Amino acid sequence: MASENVMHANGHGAGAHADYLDSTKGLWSWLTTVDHKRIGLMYLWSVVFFMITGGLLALLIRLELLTPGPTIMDAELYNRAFTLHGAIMTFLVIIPGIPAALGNFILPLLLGAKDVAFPRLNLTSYYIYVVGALMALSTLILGGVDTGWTFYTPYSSTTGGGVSMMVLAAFVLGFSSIFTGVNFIATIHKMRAPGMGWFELPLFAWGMYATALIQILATPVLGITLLLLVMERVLSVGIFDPNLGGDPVLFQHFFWFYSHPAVYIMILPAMAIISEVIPVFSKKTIFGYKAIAFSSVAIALLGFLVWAHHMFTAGMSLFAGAIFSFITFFIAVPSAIKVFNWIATMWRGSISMKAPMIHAINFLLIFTIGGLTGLFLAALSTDVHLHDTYFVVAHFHYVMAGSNMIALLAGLHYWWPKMFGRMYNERMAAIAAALIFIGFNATFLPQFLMGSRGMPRRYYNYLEQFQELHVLSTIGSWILAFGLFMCLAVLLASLRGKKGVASNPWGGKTLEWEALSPPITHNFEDTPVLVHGPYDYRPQPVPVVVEREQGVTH
Amino acid sequence: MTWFRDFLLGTPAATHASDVDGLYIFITLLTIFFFFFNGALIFYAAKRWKRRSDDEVTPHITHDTRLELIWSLIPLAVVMLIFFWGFKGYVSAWVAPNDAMEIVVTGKKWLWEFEYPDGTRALNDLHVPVNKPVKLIMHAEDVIHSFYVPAFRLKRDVLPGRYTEMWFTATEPGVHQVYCTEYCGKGHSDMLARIYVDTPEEYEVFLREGDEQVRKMPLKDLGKLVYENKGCATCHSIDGTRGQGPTFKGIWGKMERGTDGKEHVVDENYIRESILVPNAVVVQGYEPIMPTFQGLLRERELLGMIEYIKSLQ
Amino acid sequence: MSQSTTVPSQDHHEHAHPPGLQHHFIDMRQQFEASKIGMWLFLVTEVLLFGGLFVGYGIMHSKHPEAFIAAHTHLDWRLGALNTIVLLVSSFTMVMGVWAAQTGQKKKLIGYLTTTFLLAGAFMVVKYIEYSHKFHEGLLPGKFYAHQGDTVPGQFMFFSFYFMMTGLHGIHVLLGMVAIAWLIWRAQKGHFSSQYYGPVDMVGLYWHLVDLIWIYLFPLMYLLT
Amino acid sequence: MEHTHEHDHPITGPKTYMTILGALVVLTVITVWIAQFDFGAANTVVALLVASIKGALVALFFMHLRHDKFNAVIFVGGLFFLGVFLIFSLFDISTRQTVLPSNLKEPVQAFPGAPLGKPVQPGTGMPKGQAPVVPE
Ligand code: HEA
Ligand code: HEA
Ligand code: HEC
Ligand code: CUA
Ligand SMILES: [Cu+2]
Repeated sequence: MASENVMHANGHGAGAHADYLDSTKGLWSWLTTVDHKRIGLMYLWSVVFFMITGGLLALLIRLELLTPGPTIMDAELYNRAFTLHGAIMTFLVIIPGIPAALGNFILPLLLGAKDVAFPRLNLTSYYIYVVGALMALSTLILGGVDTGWTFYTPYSSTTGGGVSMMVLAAFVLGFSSIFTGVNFIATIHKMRAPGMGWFELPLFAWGMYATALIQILATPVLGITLLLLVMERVLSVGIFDPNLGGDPVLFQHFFWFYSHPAVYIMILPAMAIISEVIPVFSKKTIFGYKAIAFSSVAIALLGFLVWAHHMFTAGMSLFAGAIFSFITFFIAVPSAIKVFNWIATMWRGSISMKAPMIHAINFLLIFTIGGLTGLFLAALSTDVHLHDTYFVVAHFHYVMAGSNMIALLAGLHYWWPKMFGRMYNERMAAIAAALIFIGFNATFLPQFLMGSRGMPRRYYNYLEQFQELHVLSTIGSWILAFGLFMCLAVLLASLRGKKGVASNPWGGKTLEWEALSPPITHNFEDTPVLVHGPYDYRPQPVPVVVEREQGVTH
Repeated sequence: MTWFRDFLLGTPAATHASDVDGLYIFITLLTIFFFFFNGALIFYAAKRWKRRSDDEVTPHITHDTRLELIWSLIPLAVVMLIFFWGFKGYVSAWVAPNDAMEIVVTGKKWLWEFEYPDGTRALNDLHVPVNKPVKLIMHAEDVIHSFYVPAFRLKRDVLPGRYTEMWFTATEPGVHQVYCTEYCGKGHSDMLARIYVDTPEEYEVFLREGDEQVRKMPLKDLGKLVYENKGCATCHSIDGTRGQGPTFKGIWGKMERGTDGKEHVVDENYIRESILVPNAVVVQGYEPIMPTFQGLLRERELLGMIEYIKSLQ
Repeated sequence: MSQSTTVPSQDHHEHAHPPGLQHHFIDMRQQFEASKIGMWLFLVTEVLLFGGLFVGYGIMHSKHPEAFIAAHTHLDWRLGALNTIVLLVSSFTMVMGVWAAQTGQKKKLIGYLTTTFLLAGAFMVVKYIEYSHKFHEGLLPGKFYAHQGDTVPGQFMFFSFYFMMTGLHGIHVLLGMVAIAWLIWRAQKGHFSSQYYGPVDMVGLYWHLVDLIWIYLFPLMYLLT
Repeated sequence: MEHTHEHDHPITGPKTYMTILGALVVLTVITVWIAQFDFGAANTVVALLVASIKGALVALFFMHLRHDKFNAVIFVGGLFFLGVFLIFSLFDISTRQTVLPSNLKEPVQAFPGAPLGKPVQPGTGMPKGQAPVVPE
């Protein structure tokens, strides 16, 4: 047996054949674990915690906007609320969400590996995340941050409160993200099961790979940007402050050089999950494997060339605006390819409408709207009208909250039995999914209309004429919240039951379904060797030619 | 289609808006189309090929290059169309015609200040003539703001330390809302202004007598406004301290000795002359640096100034 | 009907588990290559981190060329050149250390590592001299800039960048010294051999990157015209 | 079949390393030497060119990228995106046109004398023909 005479990071080998949840006991064994599955779960619970925190803040924001003028808070509190909401949701929820929580758990299993390439770095990255999260929360005591999550100078370099702390928190969180990215790329390159060539790689791994590329290439620039901002506050270095000869628009270049690619850190993992769920629940080979795989990488790389589409009205030059707009449009093409390939995968399949599939379909519908509304913003003349209105707010909630979060739910429902060895109540899960879909659209569809009619974002107070739409949106947010809490309750309720789900409840063809549910600490009893492609649903799968990859086989 | 446009965007009020609206409606229809198109395909597939038993066999289709090319190239063509359409609108909103009337806009926490070519200033209310190009030259005093007129479909950030420009030709007389759309702190959502698009007749009246605010104001308050807005305050104090020019406090009725050696009593005519022809009499002990305000102050404003100085005893 | 069959992996039975091999890797080579990729990815993040500062420097330089050129005359290019040489030599001794490790020469390895460590220390000493001189003259970043008698305004911005860039670089040198010290300690314990020298190689790469960044800093800061 | 060696490229020896060190030192001297000449706008380019030759030597030999194609791609890729960042940002900044109100004669000079001066407030509403005032 493979694991008999290897050193155990957990200190002993007794639990090697028990599942990873029970192999060792006690809080300490979790806090010091280097098992990617346990780290993944710790990330998952942290992300859920912050999702709820950020979500409750969102509910307060929506409640405040029920009426124009003060409803439940004053302007300063409101500004802090949406800043914290935005910062928590981006830096603490959505960026680590799918890669660090689900990706950590699933990726090594998908590749047939025992762990990620650098398990200790993985744990370090989690603790850096915790430190960053605590720093972000500590701004609550330091007087709050009221800059918006974009920290635009010179407002951010002059306003009071805990701006420096929040900025440093984002800096620290960046390292967590970088380490995850480094780990995933090394893992995908070097830890694949024998026989797994690049085109036998499950598409989830391709998505993670593209995501990791962005994490590595863009995050350091965010780091230095934030450091410069802190320096500006502490030393008045002058780079962003026009009174000292600096250029405030330069900050926006620095910020968006990271933060635009970061939106693809958010959507690529979501797409990665959808690429797994749809073939399994259609019981059919993915349509256009290579197109989907390469489009992920194309989105990641193109994503670096378009950042200034957030700055069309910011006082950029005409030529720069034109170039950035032009390149932005090219990203629509790989996105379109993906959407149509997913639909083609369903075509003539054998479609089973289980909870993960319902979420996946919700994703397809919501992402279509979210993505296409990106075109309004990418086009120069319409963006001039829509920039910094609720249209933008609606656009990014459709892609972030709607697409990413719903894909996370799809993935969570899909892999839940693998992670915990238990099945949730599928009927209730389906009902929750429907509620989420309805609530989501009720919340954010009205915001497109408001924005088109001129309602600016980050507005505490607004004109009477927008109230009806705001009321609609607020009521929608309650339905959405109800659906999400129900969804969480359904999942948690399953944990009270006994373990005992079959190792492959959905009929998946990728390697993680070879492992037990829940998997043992070392994932597989023996190193798996690939014999057919990841989505081969033929009755007699045709064996793939076992490619002898350097460093993988021996 | 106009009801659809008005429902989505509100009625446009500037020449440039039609370009934006056309593109906006095009993409809206595109989005609606693809939402229902994709939705229909998905639901058709889900119904038609619903799983009936667990051992169903599906065809093994890996890809179809022709189909994939179609659904890459069509979106590509569509987005290129959108790009050029958007670019066209952007450029037309970029370069102002040479005869455009120029108004200097200052944004600061949390109000908008407008300065007309004749030097008159106003807070939060801007009067422009209908069907005449107007160019706004904008800058901010503290942080970034953004000047947004939804009815004109226009918006441009207002930056500290630099000027940005925006121009329009208003087509609809009436009042149009202006918002600040770059987050600027506590008063961000109250940093509103209004653009009054005047018919030629209304604009005549405005030019002669100032806006409503000015017309209705008591003379003394108007004087104070002039004092604060026209730069008098940079040289003259109202509390007795000596600046680049003499203070206004207590000068009414006083005798002033000019550099010509003569004494002059500070009365209506003296003040009027000092403002319009400052170098006629230069007060002893001061440099002749006061600029003339000939043509920059309306008659009523001069009267207001006199009243104001009278009140500073 | 599964994606895989499993083969019992026999390598662990065939030969003793090599020292330094972590449990989740199949063999030394996989471990080495994985950590090498990881290291290079990390170096890329370092390049982009410093790169952000270089971009900021470049843009501000292009906006205020006179101020930057006037300010750089306060730096002593001779000290900068000295430090360049010191770092270059330390890079050389480092790579010799890697070579010694590859060829299993423990004594030489320790010797080269120690030399590298000392050269790094020398670099910091020179930096200390430079910094204390600047502090003395009031050539400080941002609002602390207090140098008297400038004719060209705005020189504080050059020093903002000077301190941020050389400061960040200095921190990297210090971290490198810690890493090298750790290598010396492990080498003394006999951890490394021609079979297992990954850590030496990794620290080496890091150290060369620190050198590489300085190669760009030197002309940009000290030799502006 | 098994690899106990971590490396199977030829090991570069001390001789090569010595040569490279020599070259690096010479190039450093050259950097200092050419800094005396004024090539006008090309100054920075020349300095960066020499630095890049040095950098390439370090990367290729000391960091063994010569034998390590894959990691060389990673590294060069990183540099590529850094270049994108620099060039696109500079492009915007160098193509912005200056907008000035016609009643302001002088461009807004936003640079205070160092150390920290009072910020210049552009266009504080002076009548036509007046330069902006620096409020004390
Ligand atoms: C997950 C995150 C995510 C994703 C995936 C996207 C995707 C896209 N975004 Fe979005 N965006 C954000 C998150 C995201 N965005 C955020 C957070 C902001 C605001 C930040 C802030 O200011 O606070 C923002 C803002 C933003 C702006 C700036 C708006 C402004 O402030 O003025 C722009 C402008 O170009 C833009 C464009 C796009 C485009 C073109 C895409 C494309 O990638 C979309 C491509 C997808 C499709 C096109 C749909 C699928 C295709 C089909 C169904 C086929 C049919 C298609 C065609 C015929 C073309 N986004
Ligand atoms: C991931 C990103 C994300 C997500 C998910 C959300 C979710 C929501 N957001 Fe937010 N939002 C942002 C990112 C996000 N937002 C950003 C970046 C900004 C800009 C900030 C700025 O301007 O600086 C913003 C701004 C913003 C505004 C604009 C404020 C303004 O401009 O004045 C509004 C207003 O309606 C809003 C509302 C909401 C609502 C109602 C939700 C709802 O979807 C929330 C629903 C969630 C809950 C009610 C919690 C319940 C959750 C659970 C129980 C967990 C379930 C988990 C499992 C089952 C695993 N958000
Ligand atoms: C650039 C500085 C400057 C500005 C701006 C300025 N003044 Fe003066 N003003 C002076 C100086 C200097 C004097 C004294 C010399 C003189 O009489 O010319 C003066 C004198 C006067 C006097 C005569 C006072 C006396 O004691 O005799 C009046 C009245 C006056 N200014 C009104 C105004 C008004 C009204 C404005 C604004 C609309 C204004 N000034 C703007 C510099 C200025
Ligand atoms: Cu001014 Cu917002
Ligand atoms: Cu973007």
